[in-house]
Amino acid sequence: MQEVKEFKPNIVAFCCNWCSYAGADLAGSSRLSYPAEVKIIRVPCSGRVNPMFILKAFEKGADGVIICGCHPGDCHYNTGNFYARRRMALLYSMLDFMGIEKGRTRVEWVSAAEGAKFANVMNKFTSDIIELGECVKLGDIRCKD
Amino acid sequence: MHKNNLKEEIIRISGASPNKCMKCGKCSATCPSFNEMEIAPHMFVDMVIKGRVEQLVMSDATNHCLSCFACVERCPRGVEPAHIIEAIRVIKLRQSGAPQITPAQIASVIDTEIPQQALVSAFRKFRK
Amino acid sequence: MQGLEKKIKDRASELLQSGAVDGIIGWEKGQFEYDPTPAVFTKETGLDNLCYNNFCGANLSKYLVGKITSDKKFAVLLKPCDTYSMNQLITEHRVNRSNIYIIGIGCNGHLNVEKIKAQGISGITAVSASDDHVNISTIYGDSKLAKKEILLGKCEVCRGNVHVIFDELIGEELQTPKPDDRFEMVAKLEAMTAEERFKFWQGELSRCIRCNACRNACPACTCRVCVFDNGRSGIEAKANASEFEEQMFHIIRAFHVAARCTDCGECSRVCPENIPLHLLNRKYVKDINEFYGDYQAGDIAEQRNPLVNFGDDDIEPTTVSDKGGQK
Amino acid sequence: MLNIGVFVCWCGSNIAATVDIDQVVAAAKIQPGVVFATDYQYMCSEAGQKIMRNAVLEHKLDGVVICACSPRMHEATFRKNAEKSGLNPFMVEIANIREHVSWIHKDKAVGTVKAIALVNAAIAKVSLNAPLISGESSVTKRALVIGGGIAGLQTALDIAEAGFEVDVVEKLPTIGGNMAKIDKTFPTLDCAACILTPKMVDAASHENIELITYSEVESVKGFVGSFKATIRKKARYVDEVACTGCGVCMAKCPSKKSLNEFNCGLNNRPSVYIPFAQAIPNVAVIDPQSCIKLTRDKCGLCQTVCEAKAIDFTQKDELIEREYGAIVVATGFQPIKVDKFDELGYSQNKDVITSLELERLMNAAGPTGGKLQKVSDGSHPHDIVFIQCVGSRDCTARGKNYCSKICCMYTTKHAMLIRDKYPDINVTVFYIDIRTAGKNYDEFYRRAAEDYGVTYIKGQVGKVYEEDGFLVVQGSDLISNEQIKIKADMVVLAAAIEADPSAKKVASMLTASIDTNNFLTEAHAKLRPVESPTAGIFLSGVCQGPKDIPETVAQAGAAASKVIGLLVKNKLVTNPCVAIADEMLCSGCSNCFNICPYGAIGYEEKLVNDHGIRETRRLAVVNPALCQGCGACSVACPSGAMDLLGFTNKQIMAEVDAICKK
Repeated sequence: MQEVKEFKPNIVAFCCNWCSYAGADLAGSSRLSYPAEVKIIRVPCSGRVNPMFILKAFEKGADGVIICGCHPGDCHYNTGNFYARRRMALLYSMLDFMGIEKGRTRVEWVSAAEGAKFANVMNKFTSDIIELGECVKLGDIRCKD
Repeated sequence: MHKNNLKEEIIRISGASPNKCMKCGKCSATCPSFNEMEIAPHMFVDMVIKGRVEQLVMSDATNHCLSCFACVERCPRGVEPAHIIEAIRVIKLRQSGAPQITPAQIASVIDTEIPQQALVSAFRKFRK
Repeated sequence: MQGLEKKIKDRASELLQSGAVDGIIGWEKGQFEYDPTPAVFTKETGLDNLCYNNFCGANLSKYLVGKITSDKKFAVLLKPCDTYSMNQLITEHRVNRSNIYIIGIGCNGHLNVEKIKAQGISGITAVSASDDHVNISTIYGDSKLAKKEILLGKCEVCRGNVHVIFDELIGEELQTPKPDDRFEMVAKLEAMTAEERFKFWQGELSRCIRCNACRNACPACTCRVCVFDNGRSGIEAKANASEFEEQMFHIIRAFHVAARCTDCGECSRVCPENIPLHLLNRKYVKDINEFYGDYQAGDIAEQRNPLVNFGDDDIEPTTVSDKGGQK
Repeated sequence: MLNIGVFVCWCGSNIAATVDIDQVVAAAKIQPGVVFATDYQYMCSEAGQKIMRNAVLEHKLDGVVICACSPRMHEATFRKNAEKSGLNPFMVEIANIREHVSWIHKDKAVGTVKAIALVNAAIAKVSLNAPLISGESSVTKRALVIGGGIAGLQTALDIAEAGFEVDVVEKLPTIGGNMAKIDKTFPTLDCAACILTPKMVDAASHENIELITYSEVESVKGFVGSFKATIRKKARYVDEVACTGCGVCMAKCPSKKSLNEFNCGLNNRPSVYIPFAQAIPNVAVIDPQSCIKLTRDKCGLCQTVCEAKAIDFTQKDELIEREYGAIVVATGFQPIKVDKFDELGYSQNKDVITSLELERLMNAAGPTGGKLQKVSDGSHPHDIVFIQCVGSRDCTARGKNYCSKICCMYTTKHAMLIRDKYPDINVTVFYIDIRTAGKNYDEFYRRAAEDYGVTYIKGQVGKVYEEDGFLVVQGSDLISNEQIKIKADMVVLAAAIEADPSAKKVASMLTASIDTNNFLTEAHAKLRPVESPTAGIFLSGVCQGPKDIPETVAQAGAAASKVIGLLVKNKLVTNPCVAIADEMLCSGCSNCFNICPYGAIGYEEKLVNDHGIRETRRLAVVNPALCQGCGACSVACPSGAMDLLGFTNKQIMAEVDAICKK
């Protein structure tokens, strides 16, 4: 019988330094566990996240990419997350329009005080991605060769 | 059933969270059957936490709970004592193997003056 | 159309003669009726080759981008839809308005020669069009086609005969085609299942040969150096092991022109593989209208586009990914 | 290629227990560019830092990766250490393998794999780092304090004493805040007015303090050292300078039916009024909601009687623009509304009151002149019951899940004062726990119970109802395990306190973070308790969390000292992680300019030499003194001409690459 290998997704989380990264730190210091597949990249602001980073992550083998920022209105830089909100809404819409699973990308607002929310968000996102399985469509949108 | 299993069973059936209790006594302060119950609502919660659950199952106090849910409504920590009491009743019924009242008996024991809520509450208590 | 061409030539001649402009950007006659190409006319004598016929669909506004640092002044011939692109270029400081003289010219829809050829017509010698019909003379004889069947994609969804910016108008009285619902195809795709959409786009995009024609023709794609050619961007990958650029080009391109695209349709017009690239851009036009209120890039110069703007209670990306954008 | 050194911290057992340190070191060693990797029990200790410094010199390192706790914790420490060893501080990157790995992943194998991935990402990033030099920005030597209660006043006085100018913005017509309403203070029982009003006078007369009352901060722009605030000074309809505070207008005003806010609505006040006798500024204000002149254009009697000609019905709101180097938030608190606790009968019974109302009833300057009497009929009460934790420690929607901290002590104070003044009154207190941590606090509570005969009952109250003209309090007595009923004339509810409703707006305006209870978050719970994570914003008093007067004053002073420490500097070192535009790539499209929240991007017509082509181009230029490094512009730039130093496109993509590598 062939051994079924458990699917371990690769998940990249872009977290803004001021809220969500601190929220992740709080999840850590509160010992709130979330899947180890989630790996965090610190960015100064959710407004720093370029859609290209997300696509690049998928190209390099990510199965899910999540962006976390301050709650709208609470951006450390006043407006960054407002721009991020529009950019990501449009990016997700386009991915969906191309038939790529829309659950692979997500934006969540997590404040520095929401360690528990951070862990919950990551648990939920990971289980969603596990359900979706490996990300292949983006690489196949143009048939290679 | 083993004591610990019984405790977990109560928590599972009730869906209540006894560990959230901060021992303020609001449940017992608000309970209209306090003087009828040998074990008061706050003690139910405490005894579940401490695992003294057999004593609860033995007690007659569960029958005196009116299921008015005032304790659930008022509890500042969301402990839900009445649901614990209800879970213990369920366990009692299961242990006895049969409802304490059968449909045939209803006509003979029913008091026509009884308010509807009390009637529903009584069925909840004696039949599962 | 013949009369209009004459008027344009006369005016161009005047402008060059008087020294009011140093050059005219227009269309030059090709070998056939149906292959005029954009050209810059700097001498009156060259104006004989200036033409304006049923195949002058190309949007000339982008040709000014290369002239931004020039100290010469150019006149440009712009159809109503092209003027939106011009406004957008002005907004983004990609052209020097003071060195541009805009001649708004009338339009009654332009034709797609591929569509004519697809009807089995070849050896075309002359084409004349009315509002509804097109008479095509060929070396094998004449035929008459319904105009609607052979319009350029962008003319099928014509936005009307208003020039949003101009210095003078010639022949603006021409009747532009009655437009179809421009979001019909986008909506049709949206109504498909994700799997069907994926198959659709895989089928279309797999034909892409990365010739960059869409990028080069696009009046919104005016970056001095495209991000895909920028060694510091981290996504350039020319002839490298990575296929990132190849795979993601169209998504990034659509995103970069989002809220700046005037929906001029040049990308699809020039695509040698006939990939309906405009649908990607039009999807964004539709989304932006639905999410942030109606917006038309280039209808007013100097306006802030929705992607460099925001509202306090904008749609959440989560809503978009959960419900496919239904607010 | 850089010479990179990797230092893996055990953090005692914090990291070492769930991450295999040896494996992480071994994995780091084989990464490109890594010439040295080691581990140590506490990298942040002096010994650990020395290991790093020695390695930098010995192995000629020009890039360092520290694998330890969150960069929010010790990034600054290790950057300083790099500087000590001659390395540019921005050549240090931190891999967070504590908060993001060891503390959350119990399985050592799983944790180790993740730690290695994060370390590799940090190595990938640092190999693209470039030395960065910090710039300087100037400091406006003036502070803004938002809130004129005891917290704000103390902070303002301390800053002013150090020689800096301070503006105090108070939203109400007078400074003083909640403390002005209080009768006596625990545990010494000295009168609140006696200790507060001199401070109010000090603040008003201090040459460095400007009190801007009846005003609200409307917007704040800028950043540490140079904030620009717009303050809305609401129309008082009274000329603040001309008004002498004589009070004739108050006496003559025919509209006297407005509830007196200062007395918690226990009595009424006229439409033109001075909030209380010791108000500062001691000038009248007209309530536009009830003034007959302003609502119906009739009356105007006050204008006629005012000898100083101070009444001005045409007055309009005024906007004041000021620049500040630092801002202190001292927005304070309010008691929660207790009408949701309908079992306690606050809305139904006039004799069920809150503790703050009791303060007014017992205050010599209050509506009864300090005579304790029933609100319903003015008669003398014989039995008073206090109920603690009304809304505190309450997870339901009607309460607050935290302990309000001050109620045990003020309830004890009330009980003691009543027993002292009226020995005939029986006082009973229902409590869940008595919390008296504080100098002389428990002694105070014991005195109430032992010497003053206050009855303490451990238990909560289930309901308060009326029977035969009396209130009946039904509660549990958990010690005797009884449900008891007590007859009472008055019931006093110790309502929870909550952040002032203005706090949320203020925090959002200042981009200072706020917790789920609307208390402002401190930069570090232990080490930076009076600073907000946003540079230049400081916290004073209850806006940060419940505290009593001594704690508030102490924190106010601490906040002042932080402000002074900032204002004495002539220059601030700026964050060098700023945006930068590449001249060769910029198209001058203005997308970045439109998006920048700091106005840090401008345009220049600049002569460039692009591969031999010399031409003048319109190019974006970032002012590094204004740029705060959010990076929003770098995404708005389609060509990638705009990038963010310290978080460049390439660096982030390198991290992505390292993390996604399977």
